[in-house]
Amino acid sequence: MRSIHRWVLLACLLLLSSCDQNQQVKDSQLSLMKTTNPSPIVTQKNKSKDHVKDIEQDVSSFPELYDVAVVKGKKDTLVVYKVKHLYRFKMKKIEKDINKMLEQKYPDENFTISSDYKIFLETVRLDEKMKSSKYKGKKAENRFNEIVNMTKDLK
Amino acid sequence: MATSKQKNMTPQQRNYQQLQQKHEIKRPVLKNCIKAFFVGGIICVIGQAISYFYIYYFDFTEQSVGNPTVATMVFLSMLLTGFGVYDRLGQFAGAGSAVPVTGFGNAVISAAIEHRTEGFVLGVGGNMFKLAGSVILFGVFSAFVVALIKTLLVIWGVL
Amino acid sequence: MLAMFFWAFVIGGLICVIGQLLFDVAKLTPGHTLSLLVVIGAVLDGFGLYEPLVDFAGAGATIPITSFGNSLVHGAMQDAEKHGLIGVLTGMFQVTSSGISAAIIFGFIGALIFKPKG
Amino acid sequence: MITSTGVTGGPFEANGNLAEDFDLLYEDLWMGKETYEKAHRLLLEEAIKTALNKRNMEKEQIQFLFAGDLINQITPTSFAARTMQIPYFGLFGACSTSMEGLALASFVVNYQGANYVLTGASSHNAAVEKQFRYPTEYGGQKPPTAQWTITGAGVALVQPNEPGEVFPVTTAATIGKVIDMGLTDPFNMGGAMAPAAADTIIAHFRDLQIDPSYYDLIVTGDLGRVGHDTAFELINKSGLELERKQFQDCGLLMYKDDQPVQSGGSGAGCSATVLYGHLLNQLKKGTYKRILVVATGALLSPLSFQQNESIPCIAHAVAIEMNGDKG
Repeated sequence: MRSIHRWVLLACLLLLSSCDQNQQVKDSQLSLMKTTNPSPIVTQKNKSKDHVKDIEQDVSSFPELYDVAVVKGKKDTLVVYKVKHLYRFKMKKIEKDINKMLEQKYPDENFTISSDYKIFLETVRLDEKMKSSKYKGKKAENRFNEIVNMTKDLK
Repeated sequence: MATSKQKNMTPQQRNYQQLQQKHEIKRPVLKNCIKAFFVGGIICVIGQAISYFYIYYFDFTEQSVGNPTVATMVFLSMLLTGFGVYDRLGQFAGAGSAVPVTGFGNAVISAAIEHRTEGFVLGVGGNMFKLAGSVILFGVFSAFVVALIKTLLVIWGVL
Repeated sequence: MLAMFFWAFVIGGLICVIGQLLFDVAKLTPGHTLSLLVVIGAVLDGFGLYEPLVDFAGAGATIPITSFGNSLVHGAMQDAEKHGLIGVLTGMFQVTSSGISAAIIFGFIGALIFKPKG
Repeated sequence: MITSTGVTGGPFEANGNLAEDFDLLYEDLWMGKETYEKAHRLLLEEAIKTALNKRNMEKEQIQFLFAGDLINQITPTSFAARTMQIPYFGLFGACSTSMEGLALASFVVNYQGANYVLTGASSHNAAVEKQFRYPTEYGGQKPPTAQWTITGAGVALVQPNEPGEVFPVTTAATIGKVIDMGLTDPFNMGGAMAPAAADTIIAHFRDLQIDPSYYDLIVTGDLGRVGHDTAFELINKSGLELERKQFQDCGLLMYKDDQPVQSGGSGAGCSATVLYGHLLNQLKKGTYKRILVVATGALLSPLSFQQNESIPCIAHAVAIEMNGDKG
């Protein structure tokens, strides 16, 4: 029996260690582990941040969520959140509620909502890249649109 | 099915079966269930780890990460089957190793490895889905029936 | 995220316990049990009950064979919305082609490389 | 009179209880061949050669060969007979082929039909599992009532009885009827075969008008733990007094307890290897004077199981005594 444990362990270690790029432990690394609560991000330099802040406030008011990120692009806004585990059964319902609430409060804007870990991870990476000034205006917008498309293709 | 057989059995057969029932070693159901629970759980945790691995390093979203995870699990089950470990794991865990997709992979791969001696076309080709074929057949047919009913309900506006 | 590992362990384990009960109590052969589980997966998805389970348990619901039935129904429904009834046929393997293709490819590679050990 | 025997076995039998009673043991199931069926054939060929070498006889001197195994159309045995070039009777009695062969061989020799007759049976775990149950690498869980097919071949050379020679002699044989008690679980062969064994044993004692105490040992072929107890109860219920220690099973003798064989060994080779190896050695050593060997076979096929047929079974009994003490 013991030999099976060794085999199974070996297989996963082999798998997980085989692709360990030399990233230093960045925020994105742990973003799935802990609540990072990134500050609101705006891809356009001149847009005001406060507008995005109160969107984030409204969304965080939902008790079921514990980590919210809002990214405002040129045309639309991406709202990404993580759901507390026990509420994950009702993720579809939560998504509808947030959508309804945002449509009422900010009728003019069009929102993309997602509870996906991957989208959240990409948002945090985008945030880091913008801070470290690698991404500016045009590239940030492209990356933002890429992320938004990612949410579309999986529905 | 069993009851219909019970009826046309001679009394001699029936009382023999009662006698035989007494001596039959009962399957350790509880022990098997606990083992199945643990091994099944561990395999799903490994699957979860692989899913997160794909989410981190490849652009799969949480919904679409299922496909690469399943492919990797089948690859793992090929390794375990090829090295002759999976049949011992199966004897220990029972459904714990058969229900996850590694069990499905093991069914296909063990049949393929087994019938290689009969040649690739007739042996491997002919026998590969000897065990797993029924899973695909009933999966597809039941999905067809379910989807058909749902679509009809949607068309008739019920749903 | 760590809660996901725990719930994947619990839900995955429970589905395997159901399989084990079908093995031992109902005395079904592995073939019957797996086929029954796939049908259950498809029917559950028909009622929309399997999707929350996947959200909740993550790999705990996608790794067991029931997710095969579930994703078949998903594929069929996706195409059914676009093309109506015929979509049920065309969309079947849209979502879950990887399970079967991986099994076939690795099965053949296994046959090439390995010999049964008995 | 059984003058010489050849017994070959595989890796699992090498670390079983009776390893030293085997003439030849292989360390892996492939035995250097490229298919399990070829390995299965090699087992029987080697057993026949060993039996002949022990009496340094040539295969041309042998009049008949009675043998069989479990594989489709008994091809391993027929192919072994092809290499041996001995006039060949192919037998199929599932796991009772060994005693069926011994009974027929003794019958032919006893009535001067032939002087030298070889009889044997063989089975190969992987080849049998592949055909009857699941592929060898498949992770199917075997219930505790399942049995482990033995990899081995047992062959005996039977000659007419000569006074003054001290050899085990077959004195009587009872051919069994096909008994079907409606059991359908292929993983519980023992339970299905027990009534056939009991029926043949009771018939044996009724025909010869003797009681069980006549024999030092009554050994069944491969009933395993489940079938063995059931058969014991059936025989006692029928009025014959049989002590527990006098009633054994080849499948249980073969393997140690720690080997994962669920409820004991089985297969056509089981009764053959245990009888022609271990038991005959015990007879020569004198631990037993008179033994009754009852090989039991389940006559199902993978097809009959899938067509919801129940499992018919058969058992043949052969009495063997040391002819030294006849006087």
